[in-house]
Amino acid sequence: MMDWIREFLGMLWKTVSDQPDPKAAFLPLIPEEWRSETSVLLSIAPLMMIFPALFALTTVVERKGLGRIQNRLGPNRVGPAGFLQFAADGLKTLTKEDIVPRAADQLVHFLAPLALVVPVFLTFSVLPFGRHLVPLDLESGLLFFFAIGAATELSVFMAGWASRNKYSLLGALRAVAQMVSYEIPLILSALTVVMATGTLSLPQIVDAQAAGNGEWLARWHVFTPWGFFGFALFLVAACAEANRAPFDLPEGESEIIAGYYLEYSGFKFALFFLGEYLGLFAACGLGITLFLGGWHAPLPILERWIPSYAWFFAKLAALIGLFIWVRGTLPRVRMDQLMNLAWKFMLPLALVNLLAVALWHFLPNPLARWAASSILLAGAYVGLGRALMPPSRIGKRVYRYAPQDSR
Amino acid sequence: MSPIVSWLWLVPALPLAAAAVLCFLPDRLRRFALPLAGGAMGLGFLLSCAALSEAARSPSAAGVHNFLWLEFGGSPLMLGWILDPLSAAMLAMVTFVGFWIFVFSAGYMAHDPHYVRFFCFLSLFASAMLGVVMANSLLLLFMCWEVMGLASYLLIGFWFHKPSAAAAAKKAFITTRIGDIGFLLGMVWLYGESGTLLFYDQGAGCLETSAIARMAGHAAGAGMMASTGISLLLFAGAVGKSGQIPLHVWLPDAMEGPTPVSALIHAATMVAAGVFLMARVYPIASALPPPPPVAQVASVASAPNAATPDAPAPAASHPSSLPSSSHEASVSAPTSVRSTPLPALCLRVMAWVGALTALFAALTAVAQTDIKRILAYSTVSQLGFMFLGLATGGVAVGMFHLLTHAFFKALLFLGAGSVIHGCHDEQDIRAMGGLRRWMPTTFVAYAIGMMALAGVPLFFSGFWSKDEILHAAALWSPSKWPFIIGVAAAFLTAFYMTRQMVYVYAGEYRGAGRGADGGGSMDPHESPSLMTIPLGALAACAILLSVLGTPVWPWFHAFLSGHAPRFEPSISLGVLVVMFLSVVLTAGGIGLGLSIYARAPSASLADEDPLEAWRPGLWQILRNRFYIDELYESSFIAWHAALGRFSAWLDDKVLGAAVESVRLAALGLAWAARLCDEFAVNLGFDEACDCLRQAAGRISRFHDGQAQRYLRFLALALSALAFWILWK
Amino acid sequence: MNGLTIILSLLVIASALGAVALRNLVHCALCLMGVFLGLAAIYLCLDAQFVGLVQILVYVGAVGILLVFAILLTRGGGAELSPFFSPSWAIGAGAAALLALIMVAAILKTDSLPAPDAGGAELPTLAQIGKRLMQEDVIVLEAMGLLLTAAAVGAIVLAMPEPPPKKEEEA
Amino acid sequence: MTSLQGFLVLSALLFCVGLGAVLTRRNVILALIGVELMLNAANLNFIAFARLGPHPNAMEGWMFVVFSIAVAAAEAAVGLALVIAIYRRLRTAHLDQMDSLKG
Repeated sequence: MMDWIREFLGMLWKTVSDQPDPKAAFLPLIPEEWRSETSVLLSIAPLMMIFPALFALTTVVERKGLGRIQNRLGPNRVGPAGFLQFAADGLKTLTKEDIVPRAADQLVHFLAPLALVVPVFLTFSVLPFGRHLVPLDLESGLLFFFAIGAATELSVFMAGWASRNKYSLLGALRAVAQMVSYEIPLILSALTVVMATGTLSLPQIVDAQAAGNGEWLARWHVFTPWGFFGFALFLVAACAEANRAPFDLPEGESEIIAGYYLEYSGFKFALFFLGEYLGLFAACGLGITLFLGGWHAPLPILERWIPSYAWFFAKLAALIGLFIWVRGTLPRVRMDQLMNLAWKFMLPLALVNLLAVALWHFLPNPLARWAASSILLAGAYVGLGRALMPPSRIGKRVYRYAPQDSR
Repeated sequence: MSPIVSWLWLVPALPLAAAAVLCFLPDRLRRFALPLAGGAMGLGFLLSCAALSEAARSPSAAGVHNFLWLEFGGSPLMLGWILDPLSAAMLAMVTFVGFWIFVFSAGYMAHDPHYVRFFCFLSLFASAMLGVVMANSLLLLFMCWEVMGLASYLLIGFWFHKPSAAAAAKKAFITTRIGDIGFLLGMVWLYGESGTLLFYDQGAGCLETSAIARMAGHAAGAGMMASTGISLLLFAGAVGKSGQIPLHVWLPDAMEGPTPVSALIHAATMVAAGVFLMARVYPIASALPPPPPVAQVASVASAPNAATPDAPAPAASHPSSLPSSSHEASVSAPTSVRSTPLPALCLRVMAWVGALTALFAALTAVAQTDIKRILAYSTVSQLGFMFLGLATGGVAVGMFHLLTHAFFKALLFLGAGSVIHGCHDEQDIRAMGGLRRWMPTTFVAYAIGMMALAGVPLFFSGFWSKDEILHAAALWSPSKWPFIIGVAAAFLTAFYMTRQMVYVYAGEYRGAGRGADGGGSMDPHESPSLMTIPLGALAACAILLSVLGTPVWPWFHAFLSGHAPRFEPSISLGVLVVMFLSVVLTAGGIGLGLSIYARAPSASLADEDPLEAWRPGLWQILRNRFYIDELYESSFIAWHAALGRFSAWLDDKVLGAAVESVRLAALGLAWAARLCDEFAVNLGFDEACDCLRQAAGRISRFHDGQAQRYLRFLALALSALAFWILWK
Repeated sequence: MNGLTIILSLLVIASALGAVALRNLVHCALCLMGVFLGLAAIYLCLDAQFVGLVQILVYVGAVGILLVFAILLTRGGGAELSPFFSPSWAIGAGAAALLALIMVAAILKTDSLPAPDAGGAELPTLAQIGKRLMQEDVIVLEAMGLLLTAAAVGAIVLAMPEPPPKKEEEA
Repeated sequence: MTSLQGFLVLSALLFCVGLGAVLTRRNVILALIGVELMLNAANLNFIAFARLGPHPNAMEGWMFVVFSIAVAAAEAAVGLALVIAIYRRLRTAHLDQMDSLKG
């Protein structure tokens, strides 16, 4: 028993101190037939604990941040400076009545939140959180991520359709259309990294962004023209995939009340909420992995002193902060603007970005490939932007009904 | 080869380019037409002057530039251009006269709605003429010759809305075509004989000694050598182009075109192209067969005065060489080339045709009243003189008259144009009169031209050139008649020109009452300076050119024959005699004219001509141009029409009947086929169709549009198939 | 076939029966998604990682969404009142069952199936599949791209609302 | 029963279930669902033979499935667009009412 405790603590220490293969010493203590299941459980449990906790923390931080942006205080009553607000909210949702409309399709209505949360948790399993913290090192991890992510659309539809409510259905269809549309630029922008690194495995992609021998700066993909563009496209598309402002039309309180989870209450609603935020975290984690060097520090020296997972979570926090900022700043777009942005602007730009990364790959001279891909992308950006800009109708203000000389 | 030769192609190319540009020039840019066309001609003139000086520096060395045009199978077809004294002199003349006529046209045609088109055609013509002049290939010459014919057609018919102009254009085109058939045949024959159409090609050209000797030695039948036949055929082309008897009929009618056209094409350049052609191919035309073996010469030479074309003779082509050889009539020495120098057959034909044309046209001109027609017949007559000179005196004699004539005849035509312009498009000389006071500049220029044409001695170029022709004709051994005819024609020339001068410029203005339907002054007026300046320039040339061809300093002859001119202060007696004779002739002609017409200038339009009063019958004959047109009308054209009618009859009655019978047969067959179709095939087919339709109706019940039913049958069949395959 | 694949197979068959037999079209579509997911899991069990993930991405993410959209656009979302089996459906069902019987019997009876590899042969890696797609089968890949583009354009054209009929046709 | 036979039986049953849907259901979309089931059954055959056949390192089976999935996607897109177009015109999605091609 003492061995168990000692090795378990040792495993924790190895994890925290960024050492290779933390489970190596602990697993032999487990009986043979349970060993693989235990290994899986040991990998899953931290995910199941850390990310919901992060979700809880994020809700409070978001509310407080939005409050600051909107020049008010935000939650400040529960706990120190209101930071225990999430506990109060959680208790509230757990104890609320679970209302199911009489006309609803009971089974589907019940399954929908589960169908959202389970795939979202699955997506975390392929992300490399640290130097040795990869729950599932799949050969085609990126494909796994997108395949599982695509399944969430089905849950949204299920929720909207099973509620037998026209607002729910409209919200669900909007959400599905939006997610299908933005999945394309999302995948295409991620494809640039695949073209550059030649692998679908996320740990290998992270390895490709490590600093070379004697280099002082990491080779994050975001530091290349195509990577910068790809990252920008990825962020916008991820924002839309997660149905966050300014792309939160599916929820659109002012039009369709709350969209597809209008008829959900209590814990099911909390699950939807959780699923959305976890989806956002997963997308951010993928963006970090693909473009921001994963768990690599910007300067290789720093990796020696600060553990790798700290870098990952620092980047994650920064991106979450960015999304909160965006939500507090930008107004919601219209449906046609949303679709135009996806199909007329981001899709062509993502295709041009693929061309740019091909140029980058095939031009040997660093200066030439910088210049070529930068010019290509800037040209495409400016050209597309100009072509899509609606003709300006800004003129002198005209008072149509007020008398002109009302002095 | 000097660089000027390789750039010589620019001379025709510039007007061609100008024509191409003018072709697309809209009418509102008409002010650019003259600068374009005239500029191209002016540049061409400068280039020609450079070429002329180049040729004058070394007259004996012709510069040639040949290039491959295309290949027929294995035989290459070469084109090329040449710079020799002949072409250089012609180039300078054509560009100079052309330039001034272009300037004149700008004034004359100023109010024409198709001004730009006119300049386009003129430039096209100039380009073709220059091409003819500098061609070193008979083929290129022929091509340019035909383009020239086309341009002439277009310009004669420039006012195509006038039926007479359209008819004249057609007549000119068709008549010259008759001659061109001869030209084409001659060219083909020449190609067959010599294997090349290049004139000079470093010893291999068709005008060089080896080819000439071959052609002159090749008998073609009917007692002719090949060279004789070829040159006669080429002469047919020249006759057509230069309006000689019997193909002269188109030239007077061609005066329907605008007057600058008459000046440029039908006086100065194009009609002279025939003369130029014969001058160019003179080596062929004058070629004589090679001497027979010596033994035969003795036997032949024993027959005096036998007109044997076999007799060898030096190419007697220069008047200065004639006096020394002409009177040595019969020599029996067998060793040297001595005999009566009977010229080649072609030259003899040329001499006769030229002389007859000169007299005939001069006679006709006497009785004409249209100012341009008189000049046109005069042109025909002078062209006859040129051929006479060419045949009797050689290239230099004919060409010198060609050049001088070009200048003074262009001057006369332009003067006539000025008069017509000033008299509001009046062409009848009886309706003019007294214009000396109204148009003094034109009068002076016209008078200079008239004196040059009539051969007023010493100061006018026409005197010297015509004098040379008469001199050469006088020394011509085969016959004296061409000389006599030429003398008569020269006399008549002075006479009819005097008549015209008196009618137009003396007396009172008789046209005041005519055509005064519009308002405004109908008085004649002097032409604008745009028209009088060319008159002045050409008049100056008409005088100055005489310097080049006097017997004392025959620069032009020396130039053409390729040796340095030398000063000859002593003039032989024969020359003096002929000169005196021509002075007498000119004085007689002018005096006669003055005595008849100037003593009592006709006062009104209706007055009959004094000659008409004297001999009405003769006058009628002359007035109607010896009824040649009518003769053609009643002979060739009537025969042609009869042939046409016969063909129509054949087509209508014989062939038509055959076609009709075929049609009827086909109709009958079709009727039978229809019967068969309707009563045999259709009934059976209908029956079959009905059966088919009923059967299909029954079958189609299975086809009820229920896709699933089809699929079920398919699935059952699939099951059966699987069963059969797996457990057979 | 181990326990996991047997369970998955039963799940797949059950979902498939649900997909063809349920009254509500949306339920059918959701059952079909179950079939797709189950098959993807079977593919993963058969070491066909790439194909399994592509199966989920394409079938669940794209075809399934298209299906539910089509169902909603043809007013098929509610329970159907009219009979949902076509007339004389028994023949069809009988034919299908007969075929199933024949095929299953044939599969169980045959002895000409190839023997499985004794083990040791390397399974193709993802990189090999990628090279194969991009080098040997690149023509097929391009043709597929062309086909998909044509299908997308064709689908858009087909599903576009028709222009309003002209006046003459109404008259 | 070998494992290959097991998958083949699964594939055959899946195929026949799909066939049954095509043959019996009135709704066009159900027919399309049946077609998808049949395609998936074929895919399963490919995978099973590729993995459990004598040459698991050959890639033909995998390639076939990848392309077959792409073709199925195209088929579904065009097929469903046709369904929508027909529904717009005939106001029905029932196969037995789409019989304007009857003889």
